[in-house]
Amino acid sequence: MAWTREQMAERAAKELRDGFYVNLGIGIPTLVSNYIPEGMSVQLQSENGMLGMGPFPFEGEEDPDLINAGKQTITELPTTSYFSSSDSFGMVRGGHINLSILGAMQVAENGDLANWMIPGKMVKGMGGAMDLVAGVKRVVVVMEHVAKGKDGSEAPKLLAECDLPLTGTHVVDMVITDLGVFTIDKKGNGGMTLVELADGVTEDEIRAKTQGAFTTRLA
Amino acid sequence: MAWTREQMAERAAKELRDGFYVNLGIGIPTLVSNYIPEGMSVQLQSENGMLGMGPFPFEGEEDPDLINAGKQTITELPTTSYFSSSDSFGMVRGGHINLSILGAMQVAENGDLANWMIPGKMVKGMGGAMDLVAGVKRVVVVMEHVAKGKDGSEAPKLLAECDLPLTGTHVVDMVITDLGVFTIDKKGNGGMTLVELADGVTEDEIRAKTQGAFTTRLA
Amino acid sequence: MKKVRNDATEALAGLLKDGMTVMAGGFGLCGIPDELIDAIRESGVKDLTVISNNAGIDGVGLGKLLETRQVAKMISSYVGENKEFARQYLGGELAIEFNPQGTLAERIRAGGAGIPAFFTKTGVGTLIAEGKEVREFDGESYVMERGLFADLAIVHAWKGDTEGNLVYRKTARNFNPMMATAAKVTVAQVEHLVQPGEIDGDAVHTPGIFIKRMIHVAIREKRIEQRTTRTRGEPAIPPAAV
Amino acid sequence: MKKVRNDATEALAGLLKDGMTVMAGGFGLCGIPDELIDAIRESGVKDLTVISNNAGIDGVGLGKLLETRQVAKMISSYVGENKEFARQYLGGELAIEFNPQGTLAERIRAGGAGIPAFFTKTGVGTLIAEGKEVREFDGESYVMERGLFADLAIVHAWKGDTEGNLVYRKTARNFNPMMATAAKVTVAQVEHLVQPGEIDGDAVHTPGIFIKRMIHVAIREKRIEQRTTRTRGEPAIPPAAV
Repeated sequence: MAWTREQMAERAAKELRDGFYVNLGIGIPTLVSNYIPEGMSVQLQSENGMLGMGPFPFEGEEDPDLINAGKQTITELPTTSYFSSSDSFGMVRGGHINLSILGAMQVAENGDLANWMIPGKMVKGMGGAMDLVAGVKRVVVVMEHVAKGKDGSEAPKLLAECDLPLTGTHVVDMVITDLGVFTIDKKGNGGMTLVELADGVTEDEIRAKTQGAFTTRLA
Repeated sequence: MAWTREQMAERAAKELRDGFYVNLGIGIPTLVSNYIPEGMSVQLQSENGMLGMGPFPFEGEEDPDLINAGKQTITELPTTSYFSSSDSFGMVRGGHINLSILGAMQVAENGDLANWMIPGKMVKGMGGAMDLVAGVKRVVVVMEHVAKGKDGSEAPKLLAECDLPLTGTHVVDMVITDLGVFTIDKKGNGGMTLVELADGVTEDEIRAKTQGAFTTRLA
Repeated sequence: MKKVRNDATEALAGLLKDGMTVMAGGFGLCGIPDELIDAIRESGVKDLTVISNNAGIDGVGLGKLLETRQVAKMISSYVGENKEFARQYLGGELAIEFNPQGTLAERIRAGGAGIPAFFTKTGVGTLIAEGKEVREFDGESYVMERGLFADLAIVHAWKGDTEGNLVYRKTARNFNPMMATAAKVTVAQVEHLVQPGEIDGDAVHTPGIFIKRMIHVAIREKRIEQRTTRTRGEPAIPPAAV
Repeated sequence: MKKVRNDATEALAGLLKDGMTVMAGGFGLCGIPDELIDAIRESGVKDLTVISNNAGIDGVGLGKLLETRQVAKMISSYVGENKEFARQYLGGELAIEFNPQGTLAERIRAGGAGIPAFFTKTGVGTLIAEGKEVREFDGESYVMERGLFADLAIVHAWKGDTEGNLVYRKTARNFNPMMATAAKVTVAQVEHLVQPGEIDGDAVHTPGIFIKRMIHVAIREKRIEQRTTRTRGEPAIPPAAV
């Protein structure tokens, strides 16, 4: 049984620590905020210029001046501060954000990440993704283990080398997929290591669906 | 009759224009604020982080959190804004200040300026002087025409080349001394031009006390 | 030296010319100088290079200048929400230079602060670094990026006094403060126009020195791009935090 | 994650070691983190490199660390007001690296913002540019300067909430905001300690993310370096403005 989106988010939430400042990407990473343990102080950064992001507003209370980086209406908290985009990315590049959790199209065994463009398709832009992966201390990717084509084909996303244009090189510390969890020694020579299996998933199944090399060290 | 300090300041004030943002150095330049014409809006910048500097406070109303770049107690105005030193010098370097009026030890005919150190003497530092002369659009120097030694000797300060360590190269647009006014084509080849004489001062007297080359074009 | 003008058209009078570079504040539709954009549209000025994080949506914000084909080039980080944009871009009618969002923000900040170039680790080893100097500092690689400076910047603020001191509101701040510093002329639209002294000097986000002209805009209904809500009584749904 | 500590000694516990680099906010005696400086003095830590625009005056502010010879090197823009400083400097006991004030401010801002180096026109053609790369951009020369990042930054704020969000007062802001961003650990002293929610998010100068520890300091009489006043009824004497 592969993990559901919620279970992947719940697993990612285990990477949070008390006092952390965290940037969450759109999609499954956004769900991580549902699993912040009670009593743990975690402040969410929104790279358009806010620290201390609160939940969605109640209907009728949306404020057009208060949106997150996904352009969704949100709310503020007692801890909230606002700042300019240059201050926001100074915070990001300067290594002040403890953790970034984001989605990916491809991750390579050396920590390279691709998640912003597919050649031949309309390019929408990288937004803040390149800054986040380059600047945030620890980068956790949450994604499906394989990409499913419309014809039912499956293409591996954990690769020896990314073939899509890169968002960053040597940037990913951990990958959480629906099948398991990998760590990556992004700045060293330790490569990729499988450290956890989703319930009922076997190492053989993962090996069959992973193109990149990895060693296994299950807890 | 050479100009007094007050007359030099009054002459410098003629360089002000309505709507100008101006940085005044210590000494005679500070006096310029006394001669801002009625009805003209001139906002003074203090490079420690303030725009819209007001006059000295009344006795007993000094605020230790409100000082200018000379570390003197001052007051605020309705137009006042405060900012960090990095924002302040961003304003300076970015060319947003219209005019800087400051003192000098030496000025060369090409616009070079020396006003921060004398070799062999205790060096106190340049403070914001190098940033101001490099960044402000127009730089006006107000200084005595010659340096008077303790023994009564006189050394010219308007030179072919500065021999003191420089504060900036090709930075001075105008020099106002007690004897007259010079313009300098700081970025071009026009050199230095004598454009005004203090009352009763002759061109010959100025020529005798000026080491740098200049042409004369009196109005 | 009066900075306040009667309307957007008057505020932009004499400032617009074909082929110029314009910075426009805002993130998505949040904090965009919409009345000034409308006046640029009405002026008919064309071949614009527009520096803005996004390109508006169809018929809203910068989307209006795309409809009339007044924009020749965009410098942006993300332009996903605009069909007309996609059509012109894929048809080769519109050029785009993508910048990482933080690099874009820093390039603008640098341009306004007299910094012609700086190094950043963002984009090293990617398409973004191609053709740019890459240099090592303390064992890590960085790419050199240039400052940006425009002919005109248009910004939106919540409050402004007649001296041009501005205060932004919540995430409508975004790119507006840097853009205000990074153009030959900056024009601001403010929702609340007040007299000097009504804004505390410690609360000013953009000092008046950066603002050459300004207008007071009527409070209009602001557009929301992604209306997300939660239901009363249910637990907070994402993005929730402690 | 409690940031508030009982006193300066507790706030600095475990952070001090000989030979470390410390940034200290303030301009002159305005906005200096005096209680944290006192605690550094009491700790006896030595061979410090101190990054601060000025060096205090004799017996006040950083002057206290000079008296006890805890400082090996200063990185400053102006140090004119300190006799003990002059004595140690002329005697070769103290090293100093002078930076133009704007370059110093920008180096600190860069260090905190992940910018390892940038170009500025300040100091081109002077002693300051010697040994540094000078490069032309668009026909003008600029010198390359490096970012600064310290082991510890100590800052003074007027108000702070327990999350570490800070507000500075008037010109006591100066170097404090950049320094707060440019060190492995930043410790703040605040005159008024409040609860989260008591500071408007739009009014925060330094977001709490930058502050690791903080203390509430008693209101003491602040020292004034140059007491300048005018007499009632007389016209404003300099520096007067409209």
